[in-house]
Amino acid sequence: MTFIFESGYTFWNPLIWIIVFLVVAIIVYFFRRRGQKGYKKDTDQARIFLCGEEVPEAEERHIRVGNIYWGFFETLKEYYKQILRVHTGIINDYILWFVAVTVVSAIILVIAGLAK
Amino acid sequence: MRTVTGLILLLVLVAFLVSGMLLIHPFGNPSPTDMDDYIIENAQNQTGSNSVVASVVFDYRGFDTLGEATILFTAVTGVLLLLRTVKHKKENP
Amino acid sequence: MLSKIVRTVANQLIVFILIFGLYVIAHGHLTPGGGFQGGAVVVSGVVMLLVAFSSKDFKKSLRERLLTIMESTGALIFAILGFGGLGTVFFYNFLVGSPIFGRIPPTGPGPGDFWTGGFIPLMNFAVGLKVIAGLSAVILAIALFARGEEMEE
Amino acid sequence: MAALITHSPILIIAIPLVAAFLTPLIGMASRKARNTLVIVSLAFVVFLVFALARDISINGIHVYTLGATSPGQTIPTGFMVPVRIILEVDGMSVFFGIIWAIVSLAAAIYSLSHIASETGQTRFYTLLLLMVTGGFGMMFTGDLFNLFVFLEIASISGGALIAYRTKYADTLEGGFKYIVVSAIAGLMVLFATGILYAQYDSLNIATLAQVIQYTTLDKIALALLLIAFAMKTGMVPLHLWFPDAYSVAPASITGMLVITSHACMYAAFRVCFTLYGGVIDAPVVGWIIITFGLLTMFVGVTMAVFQKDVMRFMSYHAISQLGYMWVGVGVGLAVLGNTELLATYGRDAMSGGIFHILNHAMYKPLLFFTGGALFHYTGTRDLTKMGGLAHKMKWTTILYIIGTLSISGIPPLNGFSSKILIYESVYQFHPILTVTGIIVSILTLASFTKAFHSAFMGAELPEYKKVKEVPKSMIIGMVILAAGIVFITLFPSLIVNWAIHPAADALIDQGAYINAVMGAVP
Amino acid sequence: MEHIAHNFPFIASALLMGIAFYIILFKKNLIKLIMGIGMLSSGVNLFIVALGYRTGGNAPIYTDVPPGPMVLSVPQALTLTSIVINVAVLALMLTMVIHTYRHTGTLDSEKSRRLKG
Repeated sequence: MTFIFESGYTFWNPLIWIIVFLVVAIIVYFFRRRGQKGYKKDTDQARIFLCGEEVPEAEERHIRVGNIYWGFFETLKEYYKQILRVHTGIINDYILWFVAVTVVSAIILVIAGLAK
Repeated sequence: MRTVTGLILLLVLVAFLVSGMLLIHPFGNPSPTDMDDYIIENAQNQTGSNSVVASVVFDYRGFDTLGEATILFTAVTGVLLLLRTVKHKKENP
Repeated sequence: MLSKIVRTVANQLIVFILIFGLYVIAHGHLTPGGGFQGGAVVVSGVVMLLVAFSSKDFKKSLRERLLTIMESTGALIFAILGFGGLGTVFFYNFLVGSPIFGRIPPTGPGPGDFWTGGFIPLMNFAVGLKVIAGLSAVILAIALFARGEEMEE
Repeated sequence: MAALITHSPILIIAIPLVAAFLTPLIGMASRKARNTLVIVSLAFVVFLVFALARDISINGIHVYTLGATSPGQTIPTGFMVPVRIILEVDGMSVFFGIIWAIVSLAAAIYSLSHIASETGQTRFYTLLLLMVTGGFGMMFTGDLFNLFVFLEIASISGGALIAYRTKYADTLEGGFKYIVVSAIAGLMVLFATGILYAQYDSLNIATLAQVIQYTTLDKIALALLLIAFAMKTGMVPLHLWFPDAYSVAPASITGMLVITSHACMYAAFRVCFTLYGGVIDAPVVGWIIITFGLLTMFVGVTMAVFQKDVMRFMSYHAISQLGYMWVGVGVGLAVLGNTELLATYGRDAMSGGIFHILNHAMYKPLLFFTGGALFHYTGTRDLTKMGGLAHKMKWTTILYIIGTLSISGIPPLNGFSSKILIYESVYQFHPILTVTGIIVSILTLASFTKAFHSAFMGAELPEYKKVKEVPKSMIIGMVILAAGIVFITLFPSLIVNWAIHPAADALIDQGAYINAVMGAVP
Repeated sequence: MEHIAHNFPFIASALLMGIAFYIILFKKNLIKLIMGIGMLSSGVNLFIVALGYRTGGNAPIYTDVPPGPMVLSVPQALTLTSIVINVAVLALMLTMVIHTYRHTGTLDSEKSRRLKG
């Protein structure tokens, strides 16, 4: 019943990780405790201040999934265009891929057998 | 494009299958046949059935037949599940 | 619903189809055939009636509940016969040498004896029951669904 | 008790089977009795699997001959080859069996309230039990044709269950694609079985492994078997059916389908290591598996980042995680013939891949269950419509965080302990594998953070005012898997020594598998 | 050449499987796809049952059998099992296709598709 994990190259103790996390959490909580005392909920202090602009509603404030990582997809646009051409939802293409991979691997196996 | 690729792959696959079929033992004299000879000799006095096929299906490989009956049961259950009425009925949960 | 001639002939023919199917099921351990084949023969008779008459006429006679019970019973008989040999090994042919279907035929060619085969005839019967119920349920369900109806409970 | 252990391999397969045959009869009477039957039978199966695992860890490979005069008599007296069907359970099989038992029990408990509002529940549970039977049969059998039969059982029941919600069109399409792919894969497996039978007149894996000669026909059969099982597993570029089928199924069934794809992976390993183990051209096949594994990791995760449907997103992550296992075990296969390389890093790579199977089997069904919990009240799988659900679903949020940290390999959670095993051992084989693995891991964390933000964080959306926490039994089903994750996190070395290394050695040691059947040759 | 003549049933099963794969790959109609799968399994069944034939052999049933060799019995059992499995699979597929037609109003595998990407 040892906690230590040894992979043959490295080892660690999950308990140590958990203790580290707890210590960090305690420190964070400590700093949070030393925050502003005069802060009250449900007053104007809690409201969002947007340089005097009026604050949009909740559903407009929420960043939808389509807008996250926009730059990533913009950079890899070519790759995604190519990879999405493969993903036609047609069942016949699925079987075509199966035939292709089977034939290729069979050829590789037979040729490797002949080479020996 | 897709048609050409598919046809080429299909021809290669058929070529593989046919060439493989030419390598199998000649049609009509399988070899080796130890397992089947044992079954044909001993089926009658081990299972008491005159039909060797029946004794293979239900005794020697009876577990396969149980799985086969299970597959039929599965398919029937699936068909009746998919063709069920989606509206709620009170008596059947 | 086909013409009167077809319906009359089907009415007469179904008896022979049923008898032949039951014969194939019963003699599965002596002659070619067995539970699956005999059950398929019987279900072909059901299909003939389904073609001759309309599927509405079957809704009252072949209810889903009855067919489900029949099929589960057949499957359970099969599985329990497998469990019967569990004293030694699962699927051990424990009926060989017992009074029911227990006789051992003389080795070599010969006229078959009906009371042989251990649990093979019983399994044939169970599988036949199962196939008849299951395939008729499938065919009737599809035929009724094609007309936009459901099977009766 | 001793008799129970002796007959446990067949009981583990037959008890869910008989329960499935009984379910329609009992379901007519009362639904409470039906649910009790399902849960009790699966719990008993879990107990039996653990008892069998303990027996195997003590006494070695467990062989059970069906229909013989004694369970251990694999070969008829005075004869050379087995004629009956033999169940052969070694460390690898029982390892998968433990996973399958736990996940199926969790899925059944989860289903109790997940499908409570649907019709046809009796047939749903019947098919669920039949699926459990098929999976156990695939894992425990020692006979090629029997493997095909149980593969078909698992495929047909899975296909019918995917299309369970027939009121949507996409469920039927997903089920149809799944069953077409499964039928063709199964037929190819049957064809390869026929080729092997034609040459060696046997269907038993151990017997074939003893006499196989790797002729051209055997090469064709190996290609057919390997690629057919790989397609059932969801290896790129044969993964296209995978998201279509997994995203539309009920969440509990999706969690079980993950393990059926692992069962097909087990069958592929069994074919490569045991059936062809003595004669296989190990580097070539190993490199084929490694190449497709790298493709699987990368394409899967890049497609996952792109997705907006929560279940499709998790399905693509399942694909990319399967790549780790292919790479880990593929490296072990590539150095199979070379003893000192195998001892240096091959065994560790295989252990990492197999350990990753265990971890993936714990956290991926958990994540699918949380996705189903999101679907349960919001009624949509579209992430763009979700938001601010953490205010209402506290338990779901916590369990989702556990699964996310685990799948993206944040130490000390269990995902990291298997990934580091793979990284460090695979690095000595080829560094590019480790680099790809680390990049894929980073992308995994990024995409799960994105999904977490868009589904749970943010202000409370007005259209989800009425959403509340999911029912008890769904929480219980998820907590079972989360408890497994925490246990593996706390005692990784225990799991590695008791479950992973025996499984890896069972794959490597082909002679023991053969001798367990053929040892009694007169 | 005479080798081809010897193995003609095997080659016939291989060609049958090739035709079935052609149908599966290039026919967009779902019913034709299912027919292709049925043909594929017929090819596999023909192959397996042809494996067990002995020249001049009788059916392996001892009831009033004429003297002579008996053909192998295991391939016949395997074929029986695989035929029943094929029936089950085809029934389920046809059910799903009927439902899909109800929902989408078409049998074309490209027009009736909802899931992609």
